[in-house]
Amino acid sequence: MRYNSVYLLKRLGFAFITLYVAITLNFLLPRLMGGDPASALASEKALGSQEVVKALKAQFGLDNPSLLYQYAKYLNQLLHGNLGVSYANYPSPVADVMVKALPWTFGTVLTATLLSYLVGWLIGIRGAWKAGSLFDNSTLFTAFFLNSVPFFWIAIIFIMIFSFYLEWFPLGQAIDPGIDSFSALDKIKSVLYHAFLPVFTLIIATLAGHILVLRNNLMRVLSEDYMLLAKAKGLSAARRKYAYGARNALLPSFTGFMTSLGHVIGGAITTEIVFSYPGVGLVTFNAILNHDYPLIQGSFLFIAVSVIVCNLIADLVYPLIDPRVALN
Amino acid sequence: MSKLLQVQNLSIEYASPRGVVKAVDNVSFSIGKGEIFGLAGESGCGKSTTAFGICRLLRPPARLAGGSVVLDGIELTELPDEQFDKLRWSKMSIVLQSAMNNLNPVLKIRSQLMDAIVAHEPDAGKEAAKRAEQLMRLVDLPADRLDSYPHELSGGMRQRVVIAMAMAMKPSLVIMDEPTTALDVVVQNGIIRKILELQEQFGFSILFITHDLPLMLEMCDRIGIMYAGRLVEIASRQEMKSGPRHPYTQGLLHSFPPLYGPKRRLEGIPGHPPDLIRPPGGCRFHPRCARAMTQCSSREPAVLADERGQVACHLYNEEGLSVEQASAARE
Amino acid sequence: MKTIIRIAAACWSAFPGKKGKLGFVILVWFTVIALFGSLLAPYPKNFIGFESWLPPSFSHWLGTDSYGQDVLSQMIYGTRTSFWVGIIAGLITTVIGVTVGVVSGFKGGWVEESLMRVVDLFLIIPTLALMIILASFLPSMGIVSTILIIGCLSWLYMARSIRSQTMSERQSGYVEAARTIGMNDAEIMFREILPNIVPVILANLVLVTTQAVLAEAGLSFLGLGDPTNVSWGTILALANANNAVLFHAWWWILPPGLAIAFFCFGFILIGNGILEKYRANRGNAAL
Amino acid sequence: MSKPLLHVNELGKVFGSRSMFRKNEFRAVHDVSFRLEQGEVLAIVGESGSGKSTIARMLTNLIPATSGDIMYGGQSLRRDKRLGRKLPTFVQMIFQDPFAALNPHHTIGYIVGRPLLVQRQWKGDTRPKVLELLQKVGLTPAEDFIDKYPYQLSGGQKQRVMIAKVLGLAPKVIVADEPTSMLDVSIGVDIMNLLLDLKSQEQLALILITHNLGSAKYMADRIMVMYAGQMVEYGPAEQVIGEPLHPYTKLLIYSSPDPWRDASLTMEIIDPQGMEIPKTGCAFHHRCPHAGDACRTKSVAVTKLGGERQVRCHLYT
Repeated sequence: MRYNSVYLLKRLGFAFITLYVAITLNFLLPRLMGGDPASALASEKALGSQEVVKALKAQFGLDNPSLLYQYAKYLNQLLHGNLGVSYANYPSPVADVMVKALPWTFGTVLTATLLSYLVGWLIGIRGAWKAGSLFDNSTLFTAFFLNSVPFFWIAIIFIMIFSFYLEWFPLGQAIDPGIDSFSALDKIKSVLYHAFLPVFTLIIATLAGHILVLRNNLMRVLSEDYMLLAKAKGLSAARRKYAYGARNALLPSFTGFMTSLGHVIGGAITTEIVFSYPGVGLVTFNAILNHDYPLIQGSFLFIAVSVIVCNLIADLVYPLIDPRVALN
Repeated sequence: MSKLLQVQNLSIEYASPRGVVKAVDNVSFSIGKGEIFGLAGESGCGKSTTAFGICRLLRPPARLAGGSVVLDGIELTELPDEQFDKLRWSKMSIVLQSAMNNLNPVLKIRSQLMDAIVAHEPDAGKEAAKRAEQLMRLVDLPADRLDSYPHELSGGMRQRVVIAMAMAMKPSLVIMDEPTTALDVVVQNGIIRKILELQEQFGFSILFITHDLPLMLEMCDRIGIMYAGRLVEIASRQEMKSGPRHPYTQGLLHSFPPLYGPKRRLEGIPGHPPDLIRPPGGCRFHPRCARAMTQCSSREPAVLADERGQVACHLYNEEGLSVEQASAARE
Repeated sequence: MKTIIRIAAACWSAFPGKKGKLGFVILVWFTVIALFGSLLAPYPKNFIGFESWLPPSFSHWLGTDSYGQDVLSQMIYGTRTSFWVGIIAGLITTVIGVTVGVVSGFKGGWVEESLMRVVDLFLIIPTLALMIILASFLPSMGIVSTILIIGCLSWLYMARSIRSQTMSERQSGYVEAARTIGMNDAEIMFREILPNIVPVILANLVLVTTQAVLAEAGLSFLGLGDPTNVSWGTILALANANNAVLFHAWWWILPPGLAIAFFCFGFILIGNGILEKYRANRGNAAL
Repeated sequence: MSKPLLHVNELGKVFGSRSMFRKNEFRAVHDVSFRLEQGEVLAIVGESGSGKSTIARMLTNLIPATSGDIMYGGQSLRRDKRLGRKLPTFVQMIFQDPFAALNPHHTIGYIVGRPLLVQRQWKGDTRPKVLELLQKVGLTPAEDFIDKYPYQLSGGQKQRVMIAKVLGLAPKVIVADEPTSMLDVSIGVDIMNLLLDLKSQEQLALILITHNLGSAKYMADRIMVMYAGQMVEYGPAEQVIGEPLHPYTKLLIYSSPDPWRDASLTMEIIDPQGMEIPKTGCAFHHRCPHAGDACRTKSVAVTKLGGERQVRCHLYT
């Protein structure tokens, strides 16, 4: 499947522009909110002494009033991976804090999204194939219900049931305290054991959206002539359901997948707080509690960048599934 | 000519919010081996529903309400699904209207041609690919087009692929539902000539369904006219051209503006098709029929079958009209 | 009294179909609680005069929380916040989203095209992350600013879906017919196209209201909600912060979640009910 | 010499799509000229993609012309802005798909009445005028139809509603874009007869866009045959159908099914096999049995023969 160069350039360009806007937004927002963050912060932290305020100003590049200069300094720092210093876990720079937290979030969100997408399809396909059956109606009802409850409420309920009453899973955290002394295999087992419930929560919370999208798409596809022709050709139910039905229903739901990614990460933030899972979500939460502005900015940037990257990948994978896109 | 397909009192209904719709009501006809039988009628007359009823492709809420369909001696209505599936495409294939979505947009032409063969002969393997190429040549399409996707072909080419697909298992009956309606007239002419050529070569029978009566008069051996779910007349091509007997067929034939001959005012058929939920009593055409008589609105006309074909109209039974009166009725 | 009955009857018919009626009942249930909360609640707001962790009993139908507050009263007062956030944020979003969507969908041209590129851009960045940034930097965090934040971020999604629907309607025959009789653009947009995209607007309105309630709950959960006010989100946040799970306090955890679900479910029912009636009197015209 | 009702001069339309890299242009209509007087019917015939619908949309100013000019009673559509505003009272269009051309949201009364108010042809309640118009197009008793919604009407009835709406503005020219192609043939004939009767009663001029040669011959006084955006043959209906000059017209006539024709007449047909329309010389040369060198290289101008006959083919230059 050779790529159509125009499509490729358009998608890459779009991703860079989005990235640029996210960075600029990240820079402008604190400054637009009135007052300059450094002095507000210094007084708040009751650090009092002028050197600290001056240090903060320097760090924010506020010593020079012109916005442009600050912007240039900000971009320059960013290129060197310097996102400023986090107050809560002083003196470690924001970048390190984020790099430590990102794998946990990325791991759970990616596995959860892929699994939920897969399971959501299977249910959606089966539901649409036997439209109106008990299975179809019950999945629809639960999907509606799950779509209107917060992620973190599901998380709490799951902890209550699975961790507290049934004690199948730990109450939270990502690893056992003494993990360093474990063998490699035990380490992995411990990580998976802790990660299971958060991933399971994310799957259940996002499942509903995928079921609804795919079911509707497949219902539309089932009424097409080529489905009728496939049946007339005496093709097996499996081939008709997957090679003809699901493949065509997959396309529109794939674009839905891209926009839903941002929503999933939003949900993951709150879920991590409930599980006190040391991902980007928990870091952001603590940053907010401690008014740790650089860390808040840093986490926003990391979230935005990771979502943009995932979308770009999804954009590049899309032509592989839909022949009409790559070639026109 | 021995009979390939015999349809007796076929009835198809579907439930709608406003009541049960009798889309096909007691339709009977037969198609000989190697015969091209046309089924014509206007929208809502049940011609496509009849075809889908025969090859069990009715979509709910439509369902078969009665009648028998015998293909090559096998009673189709009683066959369980698995056995019916074996007949699909091997005994009877179908060509649908050449709308854009006749072919699966995400599969290459090659795999769509082959999957019909592989479904019936799983061990066909490499040989299936070779047969796919033969099929393309059969309809004068270059073999390299096998690797393109449906959206890369023109309407005419897509329709040729679908026709080739219908030939894949050398069926004895091919049902064509408005195969060329959406095509330009020049492309349609090419497709029709190709269908006739293939029919000549393989000798399969065709059930050809369209609303385009002139096209049908040019290519079909015998023609059945349907109105509001009923088969009102069957006649050979010559019979139909020289002078149909049923008033509706006469009206329909005179609704097509001719290309040749002097310009004269055409009289269509007044009124509009009846509501199939509460159809008019007796003969369903009587509200629009210029020569409706009293009994037309009360009793259904019996079917008069003779050497000239079939006609279901009161003009032709009780009074046993003499030849002159019949011809007078025809003008 | 008679007028109230007439209004009720009018509303009753305004919400068609079995689904519409059920959804309407749920909506009335929550409106009553939101409006007359203070009268209904057995105890005053944030009143912490009771023993903590009391399971549900006759005096405390939903028991008490770790601070000794009556959960039922908190839930009733909480309804007011979530209800108004949902309704007002939903309306703001709909008004902006529909106008932007219809105008850019109908007019086209590179100005609208670039506007929509910006909208696509913001849609990718997770709205919750955006809200966190806005909420954490906004000095005062009253219910009004919560509504504003949610409102000005959710209309993006709606504008895009309304725009795509408008663009498809623009190609249809009746728009061309309207042009040939000399109708001006404004009339074509709001008198000819708008009524035909009502189903999409409704579907989005339902979605946006649900998202608004969830977003408010999310923000409160993160401690960015209105500290002085109580909402279903704050109740859940406190329940989680005070490890209600360890104290078997299911009566503190379940109600807020179920309330949000029930509330959103009401809207989904209303949306579907109106959609079905809308299609029925159009002869199931393809949307 | 009084100004012709409608005069089209070297009309052209180029659809350009400037993608990032290459600027590809599609010439939909090129160098089309004709004249139309009151009471006359012109049929524009051609296959899909021949540009006939584009011409219809340019005549009603739905899309602007790229080149050439359209003049109604001497006033040029391009130069006189005043004409632009008043255009609906000069020319009106009947659309192909009656199911899409009526806004499903409004009642028939509103659909037929609204244009009267928009063009200030009526004051106050339009109901009486609408009833009269519905009566005129055969939707009798009009009271049964005026308060109905489009979905409650059949295809033929909807097409009559559209004709009633158009009549309300008393236009001088009606452009009918394939008015009967979506209808059953028996209903289509009534619509064609209605249009012909209205043409004589209301002193209108009618432009019929169709791919069906039979209806063109039935309704039109003159026929213009279009191929790949260009006029290839023009003349009185009986002559163009009876003694076609251009090979493409002959191919169209030969391909149109007609049971009463002489079946022995056959014609050599070259299958285009999906080939592109040639850019140089005559656009039909890759399918023309008589194609010579001139046809492949030199572009062809229109030659005027006697009796208003015109043809664009090297055989006649």
